Amino acid sequence: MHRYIIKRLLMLIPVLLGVAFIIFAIMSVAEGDPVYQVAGPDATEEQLEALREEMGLNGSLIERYFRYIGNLLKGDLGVSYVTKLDVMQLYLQRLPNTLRLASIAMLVAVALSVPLGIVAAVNQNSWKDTLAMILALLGLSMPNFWLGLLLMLLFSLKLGWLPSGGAEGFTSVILPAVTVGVGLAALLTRTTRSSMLDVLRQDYLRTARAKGVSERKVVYVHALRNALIPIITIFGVQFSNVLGGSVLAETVFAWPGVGRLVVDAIDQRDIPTVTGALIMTTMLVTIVNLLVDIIYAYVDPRIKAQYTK
Amino acid sequence: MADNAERVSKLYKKRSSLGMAWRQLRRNKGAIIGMILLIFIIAGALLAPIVYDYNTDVIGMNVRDRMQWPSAEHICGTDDLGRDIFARIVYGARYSLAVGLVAVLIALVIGTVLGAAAGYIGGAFENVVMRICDIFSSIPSVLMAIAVVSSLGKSTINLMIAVGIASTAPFVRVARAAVLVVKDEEYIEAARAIGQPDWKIVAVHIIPNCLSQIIVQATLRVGSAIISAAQLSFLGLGVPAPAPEWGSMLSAGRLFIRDYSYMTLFPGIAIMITVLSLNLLGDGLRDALDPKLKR
Amino acid sequence: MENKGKEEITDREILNIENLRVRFETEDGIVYAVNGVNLKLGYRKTLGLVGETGAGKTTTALAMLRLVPDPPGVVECDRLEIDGQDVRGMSINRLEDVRGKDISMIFQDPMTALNPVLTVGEQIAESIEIHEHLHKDEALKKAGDMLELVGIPRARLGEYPHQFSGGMKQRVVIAIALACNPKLLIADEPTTALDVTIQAQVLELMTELKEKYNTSMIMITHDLGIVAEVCDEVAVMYAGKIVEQGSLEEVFGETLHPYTEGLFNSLPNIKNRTAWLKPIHGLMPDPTDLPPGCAFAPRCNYATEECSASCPALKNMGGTHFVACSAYERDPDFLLERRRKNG
Amino acid sequence: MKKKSLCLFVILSVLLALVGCSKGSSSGSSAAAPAETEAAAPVIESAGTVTSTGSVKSAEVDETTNYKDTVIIGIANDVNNLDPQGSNTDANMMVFYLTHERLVNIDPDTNEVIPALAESWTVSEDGCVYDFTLAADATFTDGTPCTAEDVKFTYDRAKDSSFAMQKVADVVSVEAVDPTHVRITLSKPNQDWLTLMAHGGMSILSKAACEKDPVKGPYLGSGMFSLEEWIPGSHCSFVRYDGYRKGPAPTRRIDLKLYKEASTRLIALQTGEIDVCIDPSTTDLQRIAEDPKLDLIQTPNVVMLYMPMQMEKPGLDNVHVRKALAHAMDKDSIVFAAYDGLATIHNNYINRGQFGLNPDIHVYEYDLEKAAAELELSGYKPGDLTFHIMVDNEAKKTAALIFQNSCAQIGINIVLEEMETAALKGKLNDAALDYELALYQFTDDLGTDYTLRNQHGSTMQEDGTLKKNGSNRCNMKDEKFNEMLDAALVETDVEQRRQDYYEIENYLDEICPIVPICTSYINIGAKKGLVGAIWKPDAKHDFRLIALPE
Repeated sequence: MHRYIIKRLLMLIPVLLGVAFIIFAIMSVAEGDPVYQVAGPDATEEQLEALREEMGLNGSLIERYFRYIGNLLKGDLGVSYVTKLDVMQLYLQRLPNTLRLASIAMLVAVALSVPLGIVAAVNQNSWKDTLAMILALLGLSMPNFWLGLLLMLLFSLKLGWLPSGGAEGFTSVILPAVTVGVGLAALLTRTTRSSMLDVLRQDYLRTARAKGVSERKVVYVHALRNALIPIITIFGVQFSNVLGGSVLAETVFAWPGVGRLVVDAIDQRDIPTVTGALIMTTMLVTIVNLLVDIIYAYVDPRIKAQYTK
Repeated sequence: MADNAERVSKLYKKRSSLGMAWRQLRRNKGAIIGMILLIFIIAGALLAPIVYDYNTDVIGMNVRDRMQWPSAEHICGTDDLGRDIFARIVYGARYSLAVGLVAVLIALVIGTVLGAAAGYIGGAFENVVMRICDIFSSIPSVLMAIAVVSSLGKSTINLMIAVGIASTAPFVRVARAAVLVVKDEEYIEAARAIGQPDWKIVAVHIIPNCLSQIIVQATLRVGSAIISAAQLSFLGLGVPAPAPEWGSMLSAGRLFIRDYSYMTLFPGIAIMITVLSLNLLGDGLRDALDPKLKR
Repeated sequence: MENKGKEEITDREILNIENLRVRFETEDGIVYAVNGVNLKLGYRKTLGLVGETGAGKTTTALAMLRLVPDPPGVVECDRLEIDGQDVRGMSINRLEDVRGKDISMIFQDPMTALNPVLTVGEQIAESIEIHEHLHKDEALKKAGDMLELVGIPRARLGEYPHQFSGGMKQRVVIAIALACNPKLLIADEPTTALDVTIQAQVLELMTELKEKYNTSMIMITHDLGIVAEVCDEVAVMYAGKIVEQGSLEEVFGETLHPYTEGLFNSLPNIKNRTAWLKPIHGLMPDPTDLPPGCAFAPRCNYATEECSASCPALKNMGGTHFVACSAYERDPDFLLERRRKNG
Repeated sequence: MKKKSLCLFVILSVLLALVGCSKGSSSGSSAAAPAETEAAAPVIESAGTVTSTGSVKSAEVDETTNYKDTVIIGIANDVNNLDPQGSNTDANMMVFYLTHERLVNIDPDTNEVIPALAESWTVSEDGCVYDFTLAADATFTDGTPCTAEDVKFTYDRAKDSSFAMQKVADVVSVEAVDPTHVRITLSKPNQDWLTLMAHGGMSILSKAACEKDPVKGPYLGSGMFSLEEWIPGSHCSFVRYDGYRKGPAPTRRIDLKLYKEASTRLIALQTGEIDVCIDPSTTDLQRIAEDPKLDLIQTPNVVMLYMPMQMEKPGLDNVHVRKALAHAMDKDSIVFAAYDGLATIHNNYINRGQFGLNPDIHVYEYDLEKAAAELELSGYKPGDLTFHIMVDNEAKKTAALIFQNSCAQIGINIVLEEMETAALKGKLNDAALDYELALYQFTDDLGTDYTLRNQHGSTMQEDGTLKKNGSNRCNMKDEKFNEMLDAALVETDVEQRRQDYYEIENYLDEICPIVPICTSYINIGAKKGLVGAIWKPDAKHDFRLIALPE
């Protein structure tokens, strides 16, 4: 098991380097010379040249990339063109908010989807199943920022129950978390249902029933534990979507998270911030996926055994 | 005797794959609803230029008629520049569908070719392609698309490219997996034995065999591509104004959501219905074409 | 008073089923899986339920435990008693007490019958925990005993099913089924999925344990050899009906039904190794579309037009021997080819 | 299956019913809409005193009232740089008023230069040497004294700052005579120079702090507040400096919180999350006026919206094309749709309230026939020309859409490019001058000469070519214009100088380098009872004395 984890960690390194390179390369072809955003209206040619040097804009793409990675390893993501602040610091300021939003959104999604998926699967083809599936389909088809707007319209503008923006107090997280959570819940409901249906067909549940295990325990202990395996996988994959989806929710609800940082930085053409935040976020996603794989191995003894050998 | 044989053959026919797929699809009410809705939407998109004049009805403004609530004259109301929202939504279908389709087409072509090649060639090439695929899929697709658009600049084409690139990885996976399954079948061996070139084997024998999975994947992806495009437009990174793209209409309506909620309501419903119909159809296709995934 | 009288009557039977009918209502039509089965089984007896795949044997067994999935399954019967208890109207809670304690079942495929994410110890102990209301540790200890009983070292209690071979898994399944010393054990083709060498071992183990615990058993199989070896009574099923029923000697020695004969003919003849096998031609009828008359008629060598017209009922042919074949109604002296040859 | 379709039907009907409901329920407000349009005519609320310069002063702080510890201000644009010499956005300027001081200030009542860090000053006969006497007890908010050395350091640093250098271009030397005396020598007399020195970009920095930390050192000033916490994109908070030499501010803590969406910002005000909402959406003004707990503060601003035309771009180098575009600018509709009627059409080339504003300026009225005629004169055919126009906010986008629509009718194709303010600024500042049109604004009221010179002037280089000045977005290089400006600058007769500027404006009007569009209103929503704030027409509000009774 340890070897498995170590192997996965080693495999992570080229992926992280690749992720950094792709984002770095994409951001490097951005039009316009960023030096003009930093320089004031009256900058002279010499000042511009000096600034270019200072901003690390000289040299070829590969050169700049390796310089960037070198700095990254030291925890230095460069300095924002706009605020002149350390990008790592900006990122870390926002990260807790994003993690808070993402984790609560995940909780919302799980709380909505797993019971719904189970109910749908256990009552396959009944009205409960149909209703759950229609809800899931609607959730899947609804752009989450639109849902966010509707929720905001209803719960904060019309009813005034919840704040429409900001990140203060617990209530402020509810609407963005529901917004992000619903789309994910839709997907997870479908996964839970099909995974449960798959498991509910299995002979070992009949074995369990035949030995007198109560139906409740059959579903929630015997079936669910097996059904969880694909759900966990989707969960890991979806974490990246939650972070992506939270960009929209953060925009709608003025939630000061990483997504908002990226979007604002793009608007301000603050390339170091965009690059740094994207690279850090992607690395985070990659690491979370690794963690999910490891958890996966723990939940499913078959996989664990495979790697222990 | 004869009876029994007939019955057996009837049973067998029931299970023949294409016929069954169509039967399945036809019986799936959801898929039919999706298909009908989709036909309506596509027809609307195609007919829009006949019914509406782009310059006067869609982008032409009548500032004095701004912000009118839905009425008989403007069934979805007018926006902040006095443009009829219904005309813009109908016309907007052209953008959303075009962006969705082209983006998926980009992803499909690149993804299928790369995936099929990876699966067929194998070895180091496969490894490199799959690792790159891993890298791409670990970048959240919204962020990826944002990065691409913000780097290339805002335009309809760039939006398609961005959404396309961000949804390529799944196609690579599907194509590769399908090829791996088919690759070692005997008829491929046979084709190889009679000296058919590799590209021809892939194009003639392998790709058609994984087509059903790719079609399913593509149908489902068009929906999410439309949402991605709308998201980018919402963030101001999509189709430039004054084009009536649904996402940018939503974004514009957001400023007035408090008093003029219809401005955000209708474009949102348009996106939802379109994506819903694609999902319904995609689900139906998946159930019909891909028995493995059948619930 | 009445209850007491009833108990006395049913005391002799561990199982009593009358007119069991099971159908599955699917989108493709209604599948008539079991169509009026009557079964009685005495204590410590073993019944062989024989028939080809799809005859409704497993469904019949599942119906006894009320494990037929609903929907789409619909189960109807006039009587369903296990050890004198009416299972038909039992509450779910009561039913869960009966399952695993009074009646338990060994399933066909040991590969899929065990939960892959629970240790075998947990799976055996679960049954003990439920029925004997023991603490988890004690249950686990007893599970170890059971494991040893089926010939697996106790140390493997904490292992997962994938760490066991097929035969070992079947032993685990048997251990689960016997953990609470049930009065009736249903074994659904317990050896079909196993290697031939293992088959004998497992079979031996089962008969041994059955003797030890005084368990009644229903052995579902299509292997007449197994029936001959372990059963006291035999019921032959075809298309959801029992077509012939009787003691082992009656059915094997004085075969009455053409289908039973067909089954025997499908076996290789040990005495005459050069003889051709005589398999039953054709397929079992589509259970969604059963013929109105005798379901076996389209495949039957003796069939006349009458056979396709009306459905024969199970009739006593002397002793405990029953058969459902209209040939005997038309001609009381009708003899199957097999018996004509044997004399 | 039947059940499934039934379910779907039910859900869809519920959805439709919901839509129907929201339509129905809001028909009330639809009826109210015309009323709102009528009320759209600008009304200046009496929530403060309007000064002659257009600033609105809230009532003054009253000694006997208890004030809240913290005032939270919802701002629309992020504070993105706390170095006074590192940026020039309005949001940042508001911060520099809190944390820093300049040598001099502008009196919001009279628009005159008044003492600040410099308690007094003298000007030499030739108008070139300024002697400032600094307040002896001036300290930075970390307690260290603020001396002449710091002033010298600041002015020397400004010479290297691309944002501040234009303002100190005339400064030849800065000399710290003794800790409280600074002598600044200019290369030539400049009537507007002292006004320039009141600009937030000329805030006095601490030499010691800047040398210790070049990035964060400039955050330290000698103002009434010091920086507490700054999270870009979220908020920026300040705490009162109790050692301020003229006594501490009435409020202990001021928090500037960013709410990008105007509607969200107003909701935050209504729910009490914030105390002041800067720049609410114009559609929401009625709502503020009707809210008994809120005050609406309105004053015409000097944020002049205009469209620069990059005069070296093909097509735009033709004066008839520029005039055609000017005639195609439907200012009425822009005021109506982009500003909900809350704006004043502007036809001059200098700002409202500036000296020398020509009241009889020729107007390029909205007339598509005239526009088409001009286009014909230019030699271009309808359909020949495509221009890109850059915009950075919703109001400008709306204006650009209206402009685009009008231009389409005379056969000029306009392509919108939306971008964030910083990006737009970057494009405008880019030496490549790779843009055609933009909607931009200027808020200078630092003197007519500075405005005109910065907006349209150019400087002779050593090689004999003209280089456009910093804010010259139209890239106009006209020697005659520069000479007219130079003449006006040294003119001592006020009336003559005024006439000179009239002439200059007429001259500009003929060249038509920009299309002035409108000035709008400063709108502020605040909790009732708010005192001490000075709402300035240039949108760089002064919060130093802001306070809210408990």
